[in-house]
Amino acid sequence: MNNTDTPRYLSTESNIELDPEGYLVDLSDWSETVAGQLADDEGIELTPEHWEIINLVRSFYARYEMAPAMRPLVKATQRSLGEEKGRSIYLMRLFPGSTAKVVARIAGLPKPTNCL
Amino acid sequence: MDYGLLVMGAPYSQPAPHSALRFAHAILARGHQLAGVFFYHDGVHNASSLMTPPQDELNIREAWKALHEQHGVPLDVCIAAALRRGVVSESEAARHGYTAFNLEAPFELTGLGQLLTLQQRCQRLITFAN
Amino acid sequence: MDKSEDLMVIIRHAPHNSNWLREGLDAALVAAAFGQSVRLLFMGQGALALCKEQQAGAPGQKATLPTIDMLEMYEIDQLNVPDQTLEELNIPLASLVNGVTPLSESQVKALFSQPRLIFNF
Amino acid sequence: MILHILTTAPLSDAARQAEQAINPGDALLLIEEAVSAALQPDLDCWKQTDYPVFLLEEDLVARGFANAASHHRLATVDIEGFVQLTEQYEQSITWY
Repeated sequence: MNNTDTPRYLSTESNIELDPEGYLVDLSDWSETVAGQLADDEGIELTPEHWEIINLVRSFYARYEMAPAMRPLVKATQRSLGEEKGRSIYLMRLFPGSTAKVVARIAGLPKPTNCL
Repeated sequence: MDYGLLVMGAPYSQPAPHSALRFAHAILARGHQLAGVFFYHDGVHNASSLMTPPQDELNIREAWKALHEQHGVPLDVCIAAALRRGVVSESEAARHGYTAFNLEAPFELTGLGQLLTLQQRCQRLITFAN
Repeated sequence: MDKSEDLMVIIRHAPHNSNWLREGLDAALVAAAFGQSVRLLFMGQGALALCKEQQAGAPGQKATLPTIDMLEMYEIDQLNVPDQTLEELNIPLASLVNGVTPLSESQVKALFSQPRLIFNF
Repeated sequence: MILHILTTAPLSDAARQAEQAINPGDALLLIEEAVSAALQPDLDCWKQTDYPVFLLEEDLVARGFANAASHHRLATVDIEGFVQLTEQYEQSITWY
């Protein structure tokens, strides 16, 4: 659970501050470039399939003011991208690890508070 | 029988923590198990190491701690409710760059999921709240 | 126990007065995120959480409505309010968000007459 | 069967909500502020016969209502009795 070795800045040349779990301190720092760097940090190379999910999660947050846990993330994906992609296995393959948290981080959202 | 307690009142503001402590000792006295106490809402203040009541009043944090030491009762504190209210463990303080913290073992910061687990594990979950 | 509905969360506190409402809804969301089937019963002041015209509060105080709208994404679609509450608060059903089912006195009692897990906020 | 635990005054919102939820065969336990019901023997909860109502003795004594409760012949339980009620009733709900 402790991640105190995470860098406090996104990269040496940027002044974009991260919290010790790697989430943006100031959510307005987010941009597509920043998303790419955050993804790098997770060992993920962003493809159009990743972007579909990132955009979906950002609009989820814009509407509901909360980052989705896994279950609603699957449901939201199902609704806008169809049954094929709206499955947790698909999302987990795109964003390995704690999928809901990883997506929220790359999409520049606060950490989902109800994750654990 | 296995009991769990959900405590959602703040010490010295509300009677809930006192009632809960009295009840905790009574269930143990009747030979039941206390599987855990979960602190939520204003109940998270029960965990504050910095509470300093006068010497002639019960220190509620110490009373919970004694319950843990004598009976091994886990004392879980909802992390989201605690952080909002400034009840912070050493590792959370480091994580947020704070110089102070006020939650120590045997209290543990944990997710709300722990409350659901406690509820499912116990035959009885009793809530104390005001 | 009826596995099709594992948990009932009772919400009895209004938006913007305390954190009971938010923390009560959080408990419901976490349970739903864990795969439990959740029913929400809004009693007394808690019914005000369903008013569809509500907005954000004092600076920095989040609105409740986005969370209420989000419930369906967590498969929480049982939103109940006692008739008695609507009468006492003088709020017409039409002023609440869609999808709220009002319950008669005996229907409310029936919710409590079968064994189920309950959280009361 | 549910043990309803009320912690607020008899005419509070929580008290009225508990009343909406309680079924015949349940029980009602009044603790903390709710024990002031001992001073009001005319309350509905003392007149109905659908479910037993108990007052928590320790809270009555602390508030100086123990004599009123015994004068009006109201049922009391001590803290051990509270535990026994939770043994007997599978579920409890606290109204606050």
